[in-house]
Amino acid sequence: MKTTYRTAVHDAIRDALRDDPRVVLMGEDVGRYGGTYAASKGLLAEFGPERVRDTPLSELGFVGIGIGAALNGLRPIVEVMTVNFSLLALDQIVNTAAALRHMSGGQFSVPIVIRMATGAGRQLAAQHSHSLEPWYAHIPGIKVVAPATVEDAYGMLAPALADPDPVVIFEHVQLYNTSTDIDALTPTDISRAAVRRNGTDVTIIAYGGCLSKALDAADELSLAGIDCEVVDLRVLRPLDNDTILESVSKTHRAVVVDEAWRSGSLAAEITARVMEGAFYDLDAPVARVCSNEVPIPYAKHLEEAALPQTVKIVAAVKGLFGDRQ
Amino acid sequence: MTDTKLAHELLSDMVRVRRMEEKCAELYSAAKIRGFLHLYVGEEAVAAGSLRALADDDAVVATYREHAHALLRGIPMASIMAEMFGKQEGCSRGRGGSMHLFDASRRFYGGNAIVAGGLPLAVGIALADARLQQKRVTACYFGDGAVAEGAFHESLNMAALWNLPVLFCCENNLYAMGTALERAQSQTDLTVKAASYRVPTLAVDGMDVEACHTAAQQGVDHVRDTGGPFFIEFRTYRFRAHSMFDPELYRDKAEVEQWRERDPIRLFSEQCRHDGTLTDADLRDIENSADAEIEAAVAFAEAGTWEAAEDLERDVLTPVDRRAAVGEATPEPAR
Amino acid sequence: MPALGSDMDEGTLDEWLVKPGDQVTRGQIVAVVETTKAAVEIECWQEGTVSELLVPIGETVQVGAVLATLLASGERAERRPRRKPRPSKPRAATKPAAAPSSARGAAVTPPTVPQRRRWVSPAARRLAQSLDVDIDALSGTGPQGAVIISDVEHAAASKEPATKPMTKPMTKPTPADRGAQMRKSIAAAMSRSKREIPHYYLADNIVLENSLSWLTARNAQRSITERVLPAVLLLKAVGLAAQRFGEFNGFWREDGFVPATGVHVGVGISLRGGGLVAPAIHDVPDKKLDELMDDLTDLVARARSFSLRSSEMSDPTITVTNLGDKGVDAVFGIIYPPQVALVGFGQPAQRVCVIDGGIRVVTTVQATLAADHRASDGHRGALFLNAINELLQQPDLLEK
Amino acid sequence: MSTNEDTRGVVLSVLTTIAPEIDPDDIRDDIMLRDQVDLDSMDWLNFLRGIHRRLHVDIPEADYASLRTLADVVGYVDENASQPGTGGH
Repeated sequence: MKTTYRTAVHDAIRDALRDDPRVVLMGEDVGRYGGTYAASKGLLAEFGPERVRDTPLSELGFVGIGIGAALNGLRPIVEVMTVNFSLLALDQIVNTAAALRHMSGGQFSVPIVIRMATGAGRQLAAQHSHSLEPWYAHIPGIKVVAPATVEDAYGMLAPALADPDPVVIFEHVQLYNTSTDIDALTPTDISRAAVRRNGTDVTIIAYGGCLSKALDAADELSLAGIDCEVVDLRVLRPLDNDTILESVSKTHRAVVVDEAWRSGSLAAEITARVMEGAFYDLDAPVARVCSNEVPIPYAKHLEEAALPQTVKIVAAVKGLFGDRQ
Repeated sequence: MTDTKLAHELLSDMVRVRRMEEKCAELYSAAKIRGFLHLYVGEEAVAAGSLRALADDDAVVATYREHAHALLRGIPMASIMAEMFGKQEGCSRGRGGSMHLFDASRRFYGGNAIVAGGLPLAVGIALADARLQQKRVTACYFGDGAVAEGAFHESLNMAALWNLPVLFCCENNLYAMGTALERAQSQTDLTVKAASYRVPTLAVDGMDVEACHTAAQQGVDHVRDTGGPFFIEFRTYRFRAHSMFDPELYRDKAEVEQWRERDPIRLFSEQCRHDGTLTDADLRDIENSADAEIEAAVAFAEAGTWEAAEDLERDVLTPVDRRAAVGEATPEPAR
Repeated sequence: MPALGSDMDEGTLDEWLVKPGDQVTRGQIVAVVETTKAAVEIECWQEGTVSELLVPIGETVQVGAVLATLLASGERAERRPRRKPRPSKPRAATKPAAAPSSARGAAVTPPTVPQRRRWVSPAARRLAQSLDVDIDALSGTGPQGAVIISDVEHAAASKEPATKPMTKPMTKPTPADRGAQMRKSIAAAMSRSKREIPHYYLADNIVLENSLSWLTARNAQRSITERVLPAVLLLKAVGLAAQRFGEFNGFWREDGFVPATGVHVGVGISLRGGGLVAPAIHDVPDKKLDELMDDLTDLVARARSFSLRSSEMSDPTITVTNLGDKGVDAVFGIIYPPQVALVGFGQPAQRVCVIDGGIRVVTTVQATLAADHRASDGHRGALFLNAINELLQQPDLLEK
Repeated sequence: MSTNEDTRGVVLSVLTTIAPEIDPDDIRDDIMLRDQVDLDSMDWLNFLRGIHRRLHVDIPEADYASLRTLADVVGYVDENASQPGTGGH
């Protein structure tokens, strides 16, 4: 049966609300409107306004309220419409949710789940096209995940809710309409990266919206005789070092794909870790494919030029093989 | 004032806070306490009067000027002092310091050092109480500076919109650090701001401990009866600098002296003497007992131990063996 | 000097508001101190009489320095040598200026433009070291001419660097080319081994009855694709024993023996048309028999189609050679440097043995150990062989 | 149904993938295979696995010893084949 990413997100929330009365969904237009990305359509009717709460446009306020509610026995799923609006709530996420456990000497855990859409590709211009996942991945005290597949879109919510610490889930806007043939959706995990394609010559590391581009690049490169392994990070914090280093140690080459801007990106962090942990296994410098360092422009051809694309990944990989190409 | 016992307790609470704060200033000068240190001297009547109105299972969210609230909520002074020394016997294991005193067992959700950062938190705690059908009050303390933050607006709006049981306690000491209220607010009557969200309000003399107590009791009763929010503006003054490193260039010494005339401890002890509920011997007993408590607390903090640096990264995420305990004791909400 | 904030390290005394002999009370302002932020009034925390002012006006002292002494009531001043508080460290302005560059510069000859450091990938550099390949003699085929793993592998196979630059295009070498290259590389490695490594040899007869009957029963329940060869049992036994006897599992480097962290057993595989490779099966002690069988099958197939991975060539920490199929009774091998041990197995066959005082015909195999005497001694070698023997008597232990 | 000749062809083709250096025409039906071709135990196993894969005959380990010549193998396969032959490949 074909299942879309959007349906998987929706069903995960619905099942969470069904399975645990402590779960509440809150956010802007999650109720009557059905969610900006229609991920909560019909849930207000099914669970009522106490559990599916439309909030005012007060990101700082309702994220803080979610944190307080989590401290006091609820398991809130807080939807912040998009990552750019989450900047208004960054104080509560960084200064409260992430720090509370530590600064209270371990007395308070904050079991909140914060979901938001991220990424570019829909001509939404500079204020609605960010990939700020690396900022969140920088913060100790929270976990950050990025489901890139329909399976994970469903499967990551349950373990995130079961986790006693804050979990931030990034859903790439380009993924909501993607679909896969799936019989049954089940919980996955939020601890490990996944090897999405096995290969021997080079490791392509990607996450979220860039995974499919990486897999496309791998297909194309196989025609050129380059056998790519593709690692889906899945969990952006804490990073799964073992899977990354194991793969790079095997293939001796790595290309990191990240829709965030290059400077200070997750790609930068992963590159550093590969250097620290697999330097003597490298047969070529680590390459990166990131967004150009420009606010994302509106015009379609310029937006495409700014973002990581399959063709750029292919070129980056080929660049790691000298005379062989 | 006829209730001698209550009078003695209110006075004792204020004296304990005053003497503890003065000791903290001394210990800071001696470099035993480091970091930022914000003292409550002058504002004692607010915490002493208002916290007494709360029940044991109510919740408290406080600011970075929260030593008084922690102490009067029942956290042992020794544990507070050890925290300020950075010792692992402290109420936050030495990870928090002066600005981050916490006690889960007393539902004391801590000193929050982001101005207005505690307001959404308090509304969320109240939301959970409402949803879990607990008739509990969450008292949220903040200063006049917090009123300028967006979080104030968002939190009062949502608390009123969703009718949540929060007692908003604004400790208006007239200065946001060094910025006077009239230099920061177009409307200096803060109850008018709160009322605009259709939250019932009260303004009270924050130097009068009995008035603070009465107002808080009224507010708590309202919150418990209606399940909705209430706002109290305590008009008070801090006698000491904002923090230890503040040359106080922004206010006149004469102004400080004028307010010192209305020292809440002096006002109340004079009144009690006048009423005949307090003798010199009573006052001496109260002071001696506070001094003894402080001496013991300092000795405890001095004798405390430093956490091993190898444990540096503990308490960032919940350890696996304690995960099951998170939220375990909470009652089932109605479906 | 009191600490007045977390960013205050020192203060300058601006003004004394008391003098010796004055009575002071708790909370009294006694001095004004200039900090980086502003002038701050200093409170006194004790009662008493001012005895001595130790810091003169205008002096800057560190936080914690004593500013003045007080006498408690009844205490008498004690004449003691006046200790000046240490003044604050001089500011940067008083640092000596940098020496003029001409002073030293004149003696130094201008550096010649250095040649760009040769680009060698980290993995290639490590591989070259372990294969004893001279990197400087290689031409690189990686990005921007960097020397990469495959360059080192080619060089190790041909072992004739420098004189002839590698002119061959990227066409597939013929079997004859390969054979010639391999012969040379075996010649180089084995000559080096016999030249440098003081070998000692031990042999042990191992009764295989338990192992073989156990394996026969195990295989009988499985289809042909799941059956395991006896060679796999031997491999696992060597791996487990090597894990216990670390001095046979590792490398002899310039500085002495370096034990390996994992046990990666090199398996001697003879190639059709001559030649020999000994690529690694990784982490042998951790693998189940079925996994080892799969690995061995895969490795042999790839060895014979010349598609081994570089890590498989460079990773072995000990080698096993099995010549039993060729009908020989025993093999006394040559260690593959920089490894320090090689275990050989001859043909398993029915032989007459004395067991428990009686004569019996049983299947035995002769296991031999060639070991580097620099890294281990015969006594330990004997124990190592015994351990292999014991493991083969309890095949259950090999299953995991 | 497969014929004897088909089976022989398939067996020989399996053998040549294992030992590419041999000329199938040189293999004699009645002489020990291991004397004609350099086969170690891994090669032998791969040979039998190839037969299993191509001709769907599972050969128990106990029967290995009876398979010494090409004729033995072809005969064994024809006797035990359970699936339609793959002649015509």
